[in-house]
Amino acid sequence: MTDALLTGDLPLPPRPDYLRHGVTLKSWLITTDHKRIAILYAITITIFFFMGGIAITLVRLELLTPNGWLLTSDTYNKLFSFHGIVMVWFFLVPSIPNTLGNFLLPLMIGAPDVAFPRLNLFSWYLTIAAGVLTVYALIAGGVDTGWTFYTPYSTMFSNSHVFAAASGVFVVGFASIATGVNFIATTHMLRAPGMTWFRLPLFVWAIYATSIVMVLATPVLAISLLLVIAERWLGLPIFNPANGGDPILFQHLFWFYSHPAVYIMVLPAMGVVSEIIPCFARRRIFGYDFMVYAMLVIAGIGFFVWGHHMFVSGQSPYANLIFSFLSFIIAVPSAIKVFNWTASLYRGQISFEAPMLYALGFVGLFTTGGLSGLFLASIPVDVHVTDTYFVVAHFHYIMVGGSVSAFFAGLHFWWPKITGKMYPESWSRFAAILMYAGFNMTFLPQFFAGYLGMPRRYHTYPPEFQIYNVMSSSGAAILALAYLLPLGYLAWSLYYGERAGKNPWGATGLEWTTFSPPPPKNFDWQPRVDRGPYDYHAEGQSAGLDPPEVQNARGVL
Amino acid sequence: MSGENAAPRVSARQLWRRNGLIWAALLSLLFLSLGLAYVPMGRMTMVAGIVIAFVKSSLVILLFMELVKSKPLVRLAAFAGVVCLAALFALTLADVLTRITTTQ
Amino acid sequence: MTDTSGLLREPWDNFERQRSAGKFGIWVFLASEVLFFGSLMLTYTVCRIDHPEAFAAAGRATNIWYGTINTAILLTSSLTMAVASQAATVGRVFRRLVIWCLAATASLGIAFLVVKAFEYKEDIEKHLVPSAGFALHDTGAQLFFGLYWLITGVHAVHLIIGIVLVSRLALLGYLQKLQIGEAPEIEVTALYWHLVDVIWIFLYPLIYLPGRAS
Amino acid sequence: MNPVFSLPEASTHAVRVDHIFYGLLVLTGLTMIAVFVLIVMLAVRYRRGSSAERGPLPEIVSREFEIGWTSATLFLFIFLFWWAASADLSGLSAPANALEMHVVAKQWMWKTQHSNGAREINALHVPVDQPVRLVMTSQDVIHSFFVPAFRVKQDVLPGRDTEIWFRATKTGVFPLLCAEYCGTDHSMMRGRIVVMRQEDYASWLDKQPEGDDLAHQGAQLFVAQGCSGCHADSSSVHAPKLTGLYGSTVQLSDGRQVKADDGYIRDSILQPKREVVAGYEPIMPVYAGLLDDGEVQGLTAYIRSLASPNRTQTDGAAK
Repeated sequence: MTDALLTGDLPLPPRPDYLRHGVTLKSWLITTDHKRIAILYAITITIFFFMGGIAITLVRLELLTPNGWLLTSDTYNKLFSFHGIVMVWFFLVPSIPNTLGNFLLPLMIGAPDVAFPRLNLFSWYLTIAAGVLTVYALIAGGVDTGWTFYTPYSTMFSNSHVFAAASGVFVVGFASIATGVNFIATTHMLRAPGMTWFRLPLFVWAIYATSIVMVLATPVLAISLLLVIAERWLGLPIFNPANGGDPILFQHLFWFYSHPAVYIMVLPAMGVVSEIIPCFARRRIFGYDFMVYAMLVIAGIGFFVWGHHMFVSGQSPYANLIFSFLSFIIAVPSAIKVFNWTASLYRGQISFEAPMLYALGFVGLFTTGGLSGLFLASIPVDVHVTDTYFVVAHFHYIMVGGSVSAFFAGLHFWWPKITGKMYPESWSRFAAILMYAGFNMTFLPQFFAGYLGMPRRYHTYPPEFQIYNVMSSSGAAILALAYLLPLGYLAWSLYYGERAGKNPWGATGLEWTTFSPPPPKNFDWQPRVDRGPYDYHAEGQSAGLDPPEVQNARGVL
Repeated sequence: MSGENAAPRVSARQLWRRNGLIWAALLSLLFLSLGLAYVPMGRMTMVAGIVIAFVKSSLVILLFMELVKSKPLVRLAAFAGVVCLAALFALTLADVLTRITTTQ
Repeated sequence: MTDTSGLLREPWDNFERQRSAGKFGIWVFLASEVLFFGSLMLTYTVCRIDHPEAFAAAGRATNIWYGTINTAILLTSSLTMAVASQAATVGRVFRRLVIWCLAATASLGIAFLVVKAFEYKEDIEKHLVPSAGFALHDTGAQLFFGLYWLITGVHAVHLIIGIVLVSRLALLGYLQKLQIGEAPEIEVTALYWHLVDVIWIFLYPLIYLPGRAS
Repeated sequence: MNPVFSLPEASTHAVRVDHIFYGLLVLTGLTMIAVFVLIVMLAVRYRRGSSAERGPLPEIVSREFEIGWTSATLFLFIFLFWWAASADLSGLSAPANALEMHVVAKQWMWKTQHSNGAREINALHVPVDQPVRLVMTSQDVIHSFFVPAFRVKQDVLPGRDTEIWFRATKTGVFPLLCAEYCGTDHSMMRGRIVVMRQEDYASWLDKQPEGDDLAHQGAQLFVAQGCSGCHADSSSVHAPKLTGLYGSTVQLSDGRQVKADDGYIRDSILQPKREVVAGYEPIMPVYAGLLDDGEVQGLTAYIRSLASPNRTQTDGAAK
């Protein structure tokens, strides 16, 4: 084989890529190809994203006036519950790991597929089954417990379809565990020769850390919901205070999962951004090993901070102190990451294509959201702002501002690899800027409303908060447009987009060495790795504009 | 890996003897914990039951499941689960055991 | 060398590596299961801290003989499972032994369920199902039995899954469709089976032993 | 004072919380500006093709930077923890002279009761500059008692008492909100806290309809529920006598010693077998499910009044 062939400049014999390798619906439904499963997931979560989006659109419309004009209280409660349940478990948790992660993890480590391909497909079917249950709960009349399913409301007082919704989440939990097991085994067992742990791209590290959290936290969620189901459906008293049960225990079990779940959502986002910033700044990531440790520490300590959701729940004040302390500690690695992304820009050759704009947007929103987290870790301040719109704003900054921006960043960045087509650049830049602006317009006012004392989950509210809600709702309209735009122009690019080469960004990483779109087995040759990630320039140098190989040669000489 | 014609590394007898011993230990521990449950020792009765359960499960995990012979990676996986569970217990009980029902 | 190419699956190119990935994967899953049952036991622990006397009284109301016999049955099934798994890794020479041990394991699992069914029947007759006519009057005793039914039920579901998996392997082995000696399924299934046993080892003192001394 | 853009600081606690809040606001604001300015500056200066200097990186290697800002943030956050936690601890327990009032939450209303038995719905009148301690419980689901102007919030739980205290510093009417989602009309579960001058509060309380004093209600329940059959001083049944019980230390049959406080009395009524007094048989029937939370509070108040007549006198002094 010649060098030209190795780098793929000469045409290989015609061979269908993964998208055209079998075109029937059946070939998609029984596929074990991780790339096709990623596409299946992408379609699924897009549908759920818009379902959750429609629900919250109605909620935001309703909140335009203080006394309600569109919905009854029950409908309102069911809509925000559905929004929360769908967005958390059927969009955010699977979003980056199951689409981009599924697609890229094997490519990035130079493997032909994930370790257990059939399990991977099974996990998708579980997600679908769970989604059907949850949507059934909506169609049958909805569930009104909020996404948190707090007892004893969910077990004894709610007259809605708690059973269907809780079972839906219970089942999707197992999909999550299956995916986590699969990714952990893949990362350990299928790395290409030479791909040592400290040559892994940060995205792989992020997916790995996320998988650990999925595997160890999700079973506790499953149990907390199983207990709700058992108490509600089988009549077994567990949390019922009349039988001596402890409703707060449910909150412990629930938040043991649901706090780390935030890291399930945000760690992969950090991974995506850590790929994109070096590529468009043409710089090695600043402090690679610290970035790795920071992610592992976040995943680890993430298990010990759940009690900060319960400062006013009647939890013991001593436990409050422990959880407050640990919550402050976990802010350290998050701060490190922000500093490192910023420092990676230093002496770069920065260009501002859409992925970079989305990624920088992520850094901005994540910083804002993360800093507002310091207020919530301080017990006295948290007591005042918890269960108000301050908290709503805080977690939307992290989970929506952060994770969804990063998801779009990654989607644009790897779109040429996934589809073989380029997206339209100016539309995408416009959407990225619009999304950032719309997001801040929506959620910044909520910090103020929350501090001034507007509780969350309020169908009607004291009229003095109207100004903030009107601002928020108008921002949401812009945000909705910014979310719809990519749907349109990305679909357009599938048919009319420019053909993408192997490596349109001049990025490092194994996924860029194979074809776009990749062949069914990812690589036509066995990839070998002999250098670290983000090799955009020689060690100790600043960014240059030459392709990585050239710069590297110069550094060595 | 041994082939079809190669002599097996262990005989069936050895297999039964080694595992049978573990089994005998497990059963004696079972009867020990049954007996101890009837000895009034206050809170220690419960503690004894749990400690014996730990010993029994260690036998099963280490020997039947061959964790002692497993790769460090596998041991790490098992360890991670146990550590995480310990955190769940420790921090939840940190609340439950120190709750102040009333302040004066 | 024995031929393992028939056992090689996508995406592996090396059988040993595929095998150790399977083993590692199941261990990761078992770690997840530890948290699954662990959080049930945490629920039990918290309720028991709140109601020590009621839990003692409720523990006394369980049938210790069924519980002890079932524990012995499961421990024995772990023995046969361990022998099956270890014999299978030694090689094909133990094919008969492996099949017999698998069959014995599955039968012991079924025996456990039969005993459990008798126990459930007795519990129902003694009004130990939490409801209006519940037999015990201490506050908290209903919590004990709520958890009792739930935990033993979830454990039984796990055991049924185990029985299905083990019987399938025994059958495939009997029909010569399983390359005993190389097939990683036996090892992996054995690990799962042992964990279900370990869970029960903890449930035994939690459910059957409280309150016996007083 | 426009309530749209500022929130009154109407309690001593509010001032403390706002100190921390504004401290954090300044700190996080500065950090955010620093990060944003840095990103924008770097992005502009090192845009592709700009003439900014590149070349070999300066000698200071990344490791020193990393260790530097890791430890800086770590120490900063530990300081923040200490600051917030010490404020939290200092406000944890109510002063001994606090007025005790009772709150019962239910879907979807707040029922409050003053020490002399006067009741209110969705409102609570309190005197200014006087610590007030609320003992709260719920009849159904979890609610949360939230007074933004006081910066206080506490979940109200079924089957358990939770407490909160505050010392109002401004007179006026402040919103009371339910902050824990509790079902259909959660957002309608709102009320008013009316802070009055102390003498106004006293006269207001006087004008309230002759609500039975909580302790008197308790005394009636004590007879009506059959408690007096065993626990009255004149009773011949071997049961613990209650005079002087409240606040004393009780020896239990399992060897433990507990203080007879509200929680103990509540548990002893609802779940008598949990903590049996040494020297007595566990013969008392379980009252869980037979008494509602208001009745338990009444009985507790009655038992407390048996402890030291002086104490109830001071509580009822306003009357």
